[in-house]
Amino acid sequence: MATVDIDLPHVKDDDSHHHGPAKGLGRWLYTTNHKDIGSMYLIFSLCMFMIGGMMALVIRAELFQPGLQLVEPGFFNQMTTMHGLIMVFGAVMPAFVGLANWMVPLQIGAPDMALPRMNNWSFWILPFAFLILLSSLFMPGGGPNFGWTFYAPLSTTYAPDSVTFFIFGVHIMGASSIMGAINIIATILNMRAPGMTMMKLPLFVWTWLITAFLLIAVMPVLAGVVTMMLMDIHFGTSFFNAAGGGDPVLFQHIFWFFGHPEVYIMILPAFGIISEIIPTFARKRLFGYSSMVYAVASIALLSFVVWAHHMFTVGMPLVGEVFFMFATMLIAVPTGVKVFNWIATMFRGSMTFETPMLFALAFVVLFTLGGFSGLMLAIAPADFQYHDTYFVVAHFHYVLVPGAIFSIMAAAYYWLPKWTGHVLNETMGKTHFWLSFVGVNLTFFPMHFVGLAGMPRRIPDYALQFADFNSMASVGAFIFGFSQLVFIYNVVQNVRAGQKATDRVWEGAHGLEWTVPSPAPYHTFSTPPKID
Amino acid sequence: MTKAMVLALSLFVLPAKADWQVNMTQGVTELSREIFDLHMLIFWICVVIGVAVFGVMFYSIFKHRKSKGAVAEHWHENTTVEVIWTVVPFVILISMAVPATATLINMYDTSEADVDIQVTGYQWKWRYQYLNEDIDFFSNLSTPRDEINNVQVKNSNYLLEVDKPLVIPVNKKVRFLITSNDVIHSWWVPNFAVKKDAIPGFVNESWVRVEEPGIYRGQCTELCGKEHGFMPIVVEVKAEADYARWVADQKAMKLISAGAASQNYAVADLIAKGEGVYNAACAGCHQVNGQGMPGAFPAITASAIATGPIQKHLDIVLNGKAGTAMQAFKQQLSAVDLAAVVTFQRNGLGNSVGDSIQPSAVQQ
Amino acid sequence: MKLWLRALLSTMSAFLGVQSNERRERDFIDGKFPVFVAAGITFTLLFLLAVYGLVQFVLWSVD
Amino acid sequence: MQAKPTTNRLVIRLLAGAVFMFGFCFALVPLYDVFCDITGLNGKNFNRGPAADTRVDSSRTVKIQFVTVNPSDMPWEFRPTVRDLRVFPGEDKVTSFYAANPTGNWMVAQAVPSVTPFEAAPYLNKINCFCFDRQPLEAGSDVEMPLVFVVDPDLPEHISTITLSYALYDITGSAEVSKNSTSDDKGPASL
Repeated sequence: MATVDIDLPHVKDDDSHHHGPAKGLGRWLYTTNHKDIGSMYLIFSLCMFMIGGMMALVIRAELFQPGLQLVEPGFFNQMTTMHGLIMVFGAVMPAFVGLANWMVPLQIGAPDMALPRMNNWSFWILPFAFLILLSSLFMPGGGPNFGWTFYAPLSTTYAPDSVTFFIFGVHIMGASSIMGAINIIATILNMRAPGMTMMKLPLFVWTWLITAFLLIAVMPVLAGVVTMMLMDIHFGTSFFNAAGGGDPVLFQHIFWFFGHPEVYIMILPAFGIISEIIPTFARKRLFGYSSMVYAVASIALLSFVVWAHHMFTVGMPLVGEVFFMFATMLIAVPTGVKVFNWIATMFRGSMTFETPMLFALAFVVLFTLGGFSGLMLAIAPADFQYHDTYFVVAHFHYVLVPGAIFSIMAAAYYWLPKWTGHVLNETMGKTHFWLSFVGVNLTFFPMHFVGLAGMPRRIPDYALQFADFNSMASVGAFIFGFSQLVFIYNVVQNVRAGQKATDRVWEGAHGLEWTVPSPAPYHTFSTPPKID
Repeated sequence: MTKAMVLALSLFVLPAKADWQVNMTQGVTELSREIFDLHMLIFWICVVIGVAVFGVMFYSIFKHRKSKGAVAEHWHENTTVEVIWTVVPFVILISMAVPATATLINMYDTSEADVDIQVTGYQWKWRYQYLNEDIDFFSNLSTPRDEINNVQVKNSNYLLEVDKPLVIPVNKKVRFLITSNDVIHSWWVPNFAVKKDAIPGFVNESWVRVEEPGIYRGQCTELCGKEHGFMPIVVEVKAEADYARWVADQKAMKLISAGAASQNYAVADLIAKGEGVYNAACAGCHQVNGQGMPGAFPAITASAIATGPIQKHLDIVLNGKAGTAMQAFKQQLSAVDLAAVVTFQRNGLGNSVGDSIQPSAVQQ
Repeated sequence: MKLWLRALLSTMSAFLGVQSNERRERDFIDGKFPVFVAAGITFTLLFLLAVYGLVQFVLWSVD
Repeated sequence: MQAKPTTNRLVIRLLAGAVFMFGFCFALVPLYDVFCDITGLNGKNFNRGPAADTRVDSSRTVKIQFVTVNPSDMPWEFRPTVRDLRVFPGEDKVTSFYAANPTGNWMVAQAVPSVTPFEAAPYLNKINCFCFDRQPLEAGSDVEMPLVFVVDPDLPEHISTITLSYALYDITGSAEVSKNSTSDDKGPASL
């Protein structure tokens, strides 16, 4: 994550009469500059990552030993639910939108985003959405306690009164994502510099373009299902209430129709980031650029036909189970194959291992590990033993923490010198990497074992045979949690005082963003760059 | 590689001692062994692919480093290689899909069952109704609250023990009709490889044919509220003769408890018995000390109902209160237990109303 | 008609995740965006029907 | 930075796409009912009224089991009078369900049917069922509610047992149910 200092020094840029950033708070409130908005998204995402992380530590602290020590089961459920919601909608997605805001205009030679005012608005409604969500923790009856997947009827008839705040929070987050997606599509399609044809778009831009289409197709479905919940709770309809002719399984189908494309929304931008970083440090062009672009597009389309592999045990006719098993296994091919592209890029390259490359390599290894456990989960009969156990928790944490989070860390270490003009401290970066690497594996690898041994998900207390691996996971969680402070200290310390960054920053770097001075002037590409 | 990973990898094949169990249970039914074999087959395929892929990667990381003078080459596309590394995983997937489909088809076997049991999920307990016989009982967590709150030492079956386990015959096809009373639960016994969601308003079907008598434990696996982690499943598989004797005992006990309801009990006995019933059925929400939880569950101590007219107190225990978490306990507790717990609530937990109620009065 | 066929072909290869560079350049030069969207959606439906047909065949061949 | 005309056109089209998907989400509800009707997903079955063909297949019998579920806030006593029946496919059968209202006030209930195994759901035709409309019961009174059904003869061979379950829900408070209007009006349309 990037922490850009509040009063960035007045930047000399070519036409100096041009007004620089306004002074004081007004600058951040009224900014329509894609760099400021990108920084705000990234700082917001870092704060949410910390809040979500603290909730994770509460969960792991309770699960350190059998028996209820710290929190009472009702509050424990609120922590698991809020941890999920904040990490998914507050840490990962805004971080990717922040990176897109910063890098897409720089990489396609555009002066700014297509709709700057909407860009400002889609950021500024996010803090209020999460204020609404987090404030429900302090309301009588407590915050949302029905899991981040908020299955009905637990989230409708049996929910605490604060569920309406949860619903409005989700509405606003959805609106912010849709506006962000529209902005990115308009920028990429309409504002490329002359000569920057669609064929030459960097892969980060391609993955974000496809992710934006996914967002526009899927966030309204989330808004729809949450509106149906609102109508069930307050206006006496019964979409999900069996008494009035509704069906709780209908909720699960609609939620996961949104849910599976959503997990692709959280990983495709990571594919883009890794495809930018590995070629730079391997000093070799990305292997099979065309295959990557076509595969990412097909993954986006195919992600709409596999949703029910989250529901193998809900009771489906045999035809349904076999169909979704086959479909899920088939789309694992174009997704998994992308790992080979990265390895082929490294093969016979000339590699150096600065911090961004370390995070990228850890992404390739550990994300693939998560992909393997995902493939095991796709086998429907075996899923009857895995479903809703800690094996599933281990799976999605392996694809999300060493997956999405490590790719965001790699992007921060990789592009921060361009944003701030100062290079982060390399030893602190490596310390942060190795602590995070050990922490992530020590936390989530034992979860495979307790999951296979039979420990269900979302329980505040467990039987004695799961005790040892759980205590190991809790120790790992605290290591991983506190190692993020090393990152924050590194950023805060070196944003201004760090060693000056050259324009190219990394020796193997290609791309339009590196032709701009570091730190990137407040207004770049006012006159479109010439692209050979 | 941290100690945990080295240890885990070495133990991964053999299911190790209980507290270091790293792998899925093989289970006691033909289906659970089939699923275990499927799990291990796909696990080993993933390990082989992983070793191959990461081998190439680490070789490249080690060999093609700038510090060792490697100079980057300029090829960046080779369609034939890409086609190969797409078709090979495709073929591997087919080899996985065939046995998986076969197992899945076996699981959807709709042949005639010998025993039909309706499993109903309640908020935070299971109810078992034998459709062929007239047996119907609730199965509550029996781990004492003191063990959960770390006052007492935890016994070996901590959180996996119930007061009345489900009893089924061995080598017989037992069919479960799984449904729910309030929210979605999920009925899972790892040793049977049976897991089915219990959905309110609808019935799901599952079956098992157990090959070895014994006691098998499982847990609710779908988030269902506050006590989701505290509603275990215990199934006792008995030999044919023992099962028949158990069914006869159940029927006999039903008569005895019917008779017991007509006797009169001393108030002191009612209070003593009532405290046990209170801790099992009511302490989950109203807490052991009767203070309840402000904003969520009302207190019993000095409550208007518990100190008011006894008939209203009995009515709310019998029929519950619509729209709140207070359930109807009429079907869940016997007449004797109901009389005992009402009497206890009126004369214990800081209340001393002084009146009591007999089981026979409860039945009107 | 030729453009439509080429769009279908390259969408099929996209579903495999493999595409050659020169075929991609030709697609981007003379290919029209809505044609590719239509090809993509028809291919997803084809994929759906193909897998459904495969499932019916597998289940039919068993009992 | 005024957006260029093509950008405006593109943004409007994208917004229309988002609104379309929002509508699609609500369209999933009726789509789901149609899908359930075809596949018998979740044991729902909507076919009611006399079955088309009347041939009786007396070569095999199918065991029909009756199961009842009382959701937590439903104090009524509710059970099938007959536990299970052996029927020939194609033969009309009658059975009944006993319901009693022990509470002190007038109540209305709605029964929700569910069939398992799901594969059998499209083959169980309910000619007349108490779940078609609301069931009012005076305080303290009880009633036997009829059910007439027939199993479709082309029920797949491998299905030997069908379980028909009813969950009885208290709808006294929810719908605009008044004391005199319940006798003639129909239950919620979709059931």
